[in-house]
Amino acid sequence: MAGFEDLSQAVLEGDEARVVEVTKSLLDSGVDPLDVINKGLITGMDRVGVLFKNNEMFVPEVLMSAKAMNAGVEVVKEKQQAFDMPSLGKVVIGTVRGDLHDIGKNLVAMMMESSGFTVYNLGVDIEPAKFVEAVKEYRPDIVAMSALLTTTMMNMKETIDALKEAGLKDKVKVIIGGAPITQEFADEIGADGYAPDAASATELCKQLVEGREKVGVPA
Amino acid sequence: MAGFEDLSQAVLEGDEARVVEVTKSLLDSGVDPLDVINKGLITGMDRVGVLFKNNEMFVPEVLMSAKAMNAGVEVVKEKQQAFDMPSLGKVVIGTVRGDLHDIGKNLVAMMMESSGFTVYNLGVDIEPAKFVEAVKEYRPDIVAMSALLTTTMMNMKETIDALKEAGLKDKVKVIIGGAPITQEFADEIGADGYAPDAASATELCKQLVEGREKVGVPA
Amino acid sequence: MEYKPVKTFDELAVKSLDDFVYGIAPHPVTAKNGMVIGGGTVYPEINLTLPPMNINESTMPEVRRQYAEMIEGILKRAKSLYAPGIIVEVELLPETTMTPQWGIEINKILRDKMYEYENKYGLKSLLRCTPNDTREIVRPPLMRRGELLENMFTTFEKCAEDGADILSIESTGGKEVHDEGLVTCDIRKVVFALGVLGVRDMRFLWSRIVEIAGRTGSIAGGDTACGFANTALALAEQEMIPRVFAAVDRVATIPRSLVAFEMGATGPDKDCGYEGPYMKAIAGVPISMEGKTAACAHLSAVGNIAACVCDMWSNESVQNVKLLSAPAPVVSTEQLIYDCRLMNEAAADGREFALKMRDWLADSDSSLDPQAYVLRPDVVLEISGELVKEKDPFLATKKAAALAVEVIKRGVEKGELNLSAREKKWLDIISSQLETIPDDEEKFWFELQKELDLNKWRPEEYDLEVAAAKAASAK
Amino acid sequence: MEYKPVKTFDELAVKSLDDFVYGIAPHPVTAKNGMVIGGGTVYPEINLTLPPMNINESTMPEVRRQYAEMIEGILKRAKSLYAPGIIVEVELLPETTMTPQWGIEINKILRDKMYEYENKYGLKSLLRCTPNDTREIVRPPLMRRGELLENMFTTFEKCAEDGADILSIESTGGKEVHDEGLVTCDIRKVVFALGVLGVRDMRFLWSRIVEIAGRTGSIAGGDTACGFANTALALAEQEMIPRVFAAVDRVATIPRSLVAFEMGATGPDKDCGYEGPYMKAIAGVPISMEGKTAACAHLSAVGNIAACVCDMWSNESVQNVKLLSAPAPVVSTEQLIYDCRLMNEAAADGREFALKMRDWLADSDSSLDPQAYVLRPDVVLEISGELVKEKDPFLATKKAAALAVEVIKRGVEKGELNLSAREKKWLDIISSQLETIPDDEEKFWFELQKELDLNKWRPEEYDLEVAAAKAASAK
Ligand SMILES: [Zn+2]
Ligand SMILES: [Zn+2]
Ligand SMILES: [Zn+2]
Repeated sequence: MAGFEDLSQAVLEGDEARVVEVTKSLLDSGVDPLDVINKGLITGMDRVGVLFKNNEMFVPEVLMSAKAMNAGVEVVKEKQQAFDMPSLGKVVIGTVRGDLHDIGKNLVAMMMESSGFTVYNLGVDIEPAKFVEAVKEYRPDIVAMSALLTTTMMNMKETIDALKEAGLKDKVKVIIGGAPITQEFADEIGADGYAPDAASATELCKQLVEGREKVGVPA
Repeated sequence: MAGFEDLSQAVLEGDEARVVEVTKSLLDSGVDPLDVINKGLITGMDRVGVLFKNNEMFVPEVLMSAKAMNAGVEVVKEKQQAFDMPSLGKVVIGTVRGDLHDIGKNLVAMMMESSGFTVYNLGVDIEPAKFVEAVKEYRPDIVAMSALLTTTMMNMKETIDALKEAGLKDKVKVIIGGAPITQEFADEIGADGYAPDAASATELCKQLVEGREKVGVPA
Repeated sequence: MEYKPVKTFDELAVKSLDDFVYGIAPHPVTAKNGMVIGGGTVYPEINLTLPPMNINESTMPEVRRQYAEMIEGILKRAKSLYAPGIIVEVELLPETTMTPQWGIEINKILRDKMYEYENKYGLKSLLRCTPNDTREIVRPPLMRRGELLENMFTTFEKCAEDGADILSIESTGGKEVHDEGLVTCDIRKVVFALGVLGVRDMRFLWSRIVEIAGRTGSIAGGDTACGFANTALALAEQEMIPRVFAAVDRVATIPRSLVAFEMGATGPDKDCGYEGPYMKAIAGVPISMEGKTAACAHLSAVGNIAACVCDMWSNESVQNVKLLSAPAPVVSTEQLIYDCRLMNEAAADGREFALKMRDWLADSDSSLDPQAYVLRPDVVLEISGELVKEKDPFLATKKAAALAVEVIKRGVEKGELNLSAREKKWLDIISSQLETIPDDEEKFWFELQKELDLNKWRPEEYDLEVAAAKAASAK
Repeated sequence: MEYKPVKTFDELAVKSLDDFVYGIAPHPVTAKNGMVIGGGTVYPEINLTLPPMNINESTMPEVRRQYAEMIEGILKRAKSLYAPGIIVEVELLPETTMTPQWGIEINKILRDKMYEYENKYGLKSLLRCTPNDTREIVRPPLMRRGELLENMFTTFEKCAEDGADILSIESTGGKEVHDEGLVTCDIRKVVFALGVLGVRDMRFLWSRIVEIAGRTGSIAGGDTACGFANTALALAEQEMIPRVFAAVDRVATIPRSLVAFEMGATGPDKDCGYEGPYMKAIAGVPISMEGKTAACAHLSAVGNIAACVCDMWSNESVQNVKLLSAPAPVVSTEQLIYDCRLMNEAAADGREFALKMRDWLADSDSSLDPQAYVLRPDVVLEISGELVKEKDPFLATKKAAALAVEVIKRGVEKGELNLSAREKKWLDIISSQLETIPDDEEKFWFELQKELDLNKWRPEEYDLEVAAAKAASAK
């Protein structure tokens, strides 16, 4: 009989049909749905995460794996109505005011979603006030901002200042990225983190949510 | 008879013997020594300054012109004991703490001297306190600092801060230079000016002393 | 309204591999000051831009100072190194295009200093002015109307009147769809974005730019697929998407970028289009290219091969930041001048040696990356020869992608190109995706519109109707 | 104490112009990991340094992070571009030499990551460690004793023990006098600084470095006249001093820089010595050179010709600042790799083509600047051939300067070199200055000491006595 290893391998290969098939067969043979999720589907996505980080998988392949995993989760949900897929945390993401470049930001959003985060993608050209609003509404763990232009990167600081003014800066972690951004710049404007690429951004989010104080986090 | 034009040309050509000869002949024929200086010798050096600024004279050529001019001044002084060569102003110059590169700084000092400034060359690796001391002692119009290393340029700010603390920053103009220095950096650390090369440094000093308030300048 | 091409290319302008070489274009372009591009000499094209800073009314004095400093440094260095001539490109930023007055001022600061160096020292130079395609700043963008568009055209016009020698743009029609296609590596969306949207938008845009150039006496340069295939190149360099996908994407941009010349542009084509060699092969226009000496702006796998048939050699873009020696634009100027010296020196030894140099430039890269492989001069002529047989740009785009896959596969088989197993796999995926694209453009649009996010772009701005889609989804 | 040369060079190592080419040295050097320098392949040598920052105990974590980031970026890019191998040079700063612990840490961060890339991905690499000549930090400097010297040697030794493959330095013995000579364009002081002070200091220094290299199994590379002739080059580029003076100064550095090899160093010589081709011609050692791709560190008139007989090709030095594409060290890595690919590709076509490439590199620069002219391969062999006849390094230095003037004059007459009138004038000035230099070293020292500022340097550190001078001035 196909086991967890098969399931995780099918996720890794982005083989949706096989994921559905193996998930069903595991559930039918009485395996605990939580084990199917954790030992099969999520284990598969974790392997994907490692390979992506090491430049051994392409983005479209990761997306196929995520799609396959989600298909598996749907099968579990069908069997067990009350089941909710665990989320690693909530992320609000957008490009800053004046910046229309969303391909990198969308990549990051996709990779975070694939890794198990709940992502609120605000889009492009987001005013500081809009970020503040989104934080109030979604109560995320992380606010992620991107800028591709050296002329718009300066607006990151404004957004952080707006969060401070609204008394929200301590309640979220702010991370930034984009071609012109450096760690120094992140430090300078008071961001909590910087990631040079999509794989590291996901990694960074994982570290930040692991490190968050459980007390005081809006839930 | 040789006139002011000949004298200024001899200075330009760095022809010391001819400068001495023409100066003597002018004085002998009863020309006002101040005219010999201003219309002959200094006019010559002014032409040198323009050519140097336009990259049409080399440093050793400028130095030869300065030497020729000085020989002329000596002749005037011999004739007229009480005479003092007018100075454009006083400059204290040195490389900042930790910086041993004096060739650029020496070039600037030489060019300034050639242009008529009185220069106090403190040398290399000068502590902020030493700059402060020199300002107290020589009461210069300008303090010029140089740094060749990006690791030592930071010490320029310390020197400026030391001048501030001693209450001397408003009494002098501080200018900086050296390979890694930019106008932005000068603005950032509160310097009064920045020059990218030896010719501009001299130019800058001239502007600064012309622009200085006559009142309040230590004399 | 219809925007009809004024030219069609039924056969190759470059007749043989031995005529396909750097410095020489079938149809050289002569500028007002007598400089000839594509007439035997490769010239440096230096691009300059601002360091990180805000641009607004209060910072404009600093903006002016920055450009004045950069152009002085560049020209001084070009003079010191006895450059036979130089092209300066200013890519205006969104802010300096949206407020035409600012772009016009910058253009003038540069051009005036260039005139001064030409008059004083005999240093010949040309200014290429590239306004930003600011239409994409509102989403979904208005492509054929509105204030942004009118300000962009004003910037073109006034800069041209003030002496900008060459007009160019990196237009963005279809970019929203192409972005989606790239991230998911969906060649169907890519073909639609380039062969339908890009082509339609460029016909509109270039009818107007060519008209402005004609009226002002400036040269209509060209329009690169920078926002498209260079995004793919950057993603491939970051190992986000397969290199073969980026290579196929590059070849698929050919019919789109060719539209500028069909509408009457004459070249020199702009630097950041690595599809440039195809433009030269098909339309005979001189081209600017960029490679290793543009590493300051982006890393690539085509550092040498990009030069092998160029007529100008560029640094793509560099900010006015200080390096150990000098500001970065001065550094780029020096590097480009030496690169050009070497190519011109080899060519001065005779055509056979220019061809040798060309082949070394090509062969040193072409086996290592499919994006380099599709720039091999022989591959360029082969694919170009097939593409001129196809009149319809949508079908040509589909064909271009298919030819790219085919040529890359053959290269691997012949041992001329090394590809990892995970790259090879994608050649088959792309092939089978391509097979699903119908030959009828309307039918393709009907199929695809259901999959596209119409919040990001407006079909009507490309003369496309959505009614069918709505009807379909209402079924 | 006497520091005796272990080798002398009585004839040229390079026997003919056709054997004088990039990538191939008469005496190749093989490193521990099997990489061969001068054995047929030109390798990139990438130098990296910190951005503007203070270095002290509290910033050391950031210093470590910077080096770790730089080396990772460099190696990753070299791997992506399939570099056949790469040399990394770390020029330690004064702070990281004076506190050996810091330099040692940095050296280890780099070397460990390089081992990792070699083991994991097969990317071969060598580390060149160049401690700073910190002796000049106190003025007048102690050259042969004191804590600064001992710490410098400790840095050499421990870095070598930790795996630094190649040891180099840019030693400064005689620099104070040379600086004076440059600013006033006094060739007498220049010849004394190089031919007497520089030679004596390098004999002392290199006896010790060669010993350390032998004991630790690392390679004694070489010692450039960077503080000397590159200062001249920079002043000439700024038009502060005549280019002909800088060219003569360069040739005059040959006997000084040769001392490293006379003392037992084997090369590869360090990048920033443009006298490198002379080292290769005379001593047969492989050389690293830098030109256009080092424009980030200094501008020069020898951007192409510098490459024509190189065995490694370098960027000189670049700070870890972010450019539009990537950090500057990554950008340099990419540019160097492409430059090397092109040279190696031409050479792969046959020696005749390597020679063609060499000549284009040379000819593209040599007529435009005397500093380029004296790097022409034929000129290098001609002057070198004369210099090996002269055993005494002081006399050889004087002779080198005279030969440079002669060759430049002849080049102008033959129409091979363009010189402005104001430059030509200086050839005669230098000539007549040279004629005043006596052939007796002691006599020269006696004459000159009155003109020298002895507050800046200590004659006894060069085994020179001042007593004579004092006696003389007391007369
Ligand atoms: Zn572009
Ligand atoms: Zn050096
Ligand atoms: Zn160096």
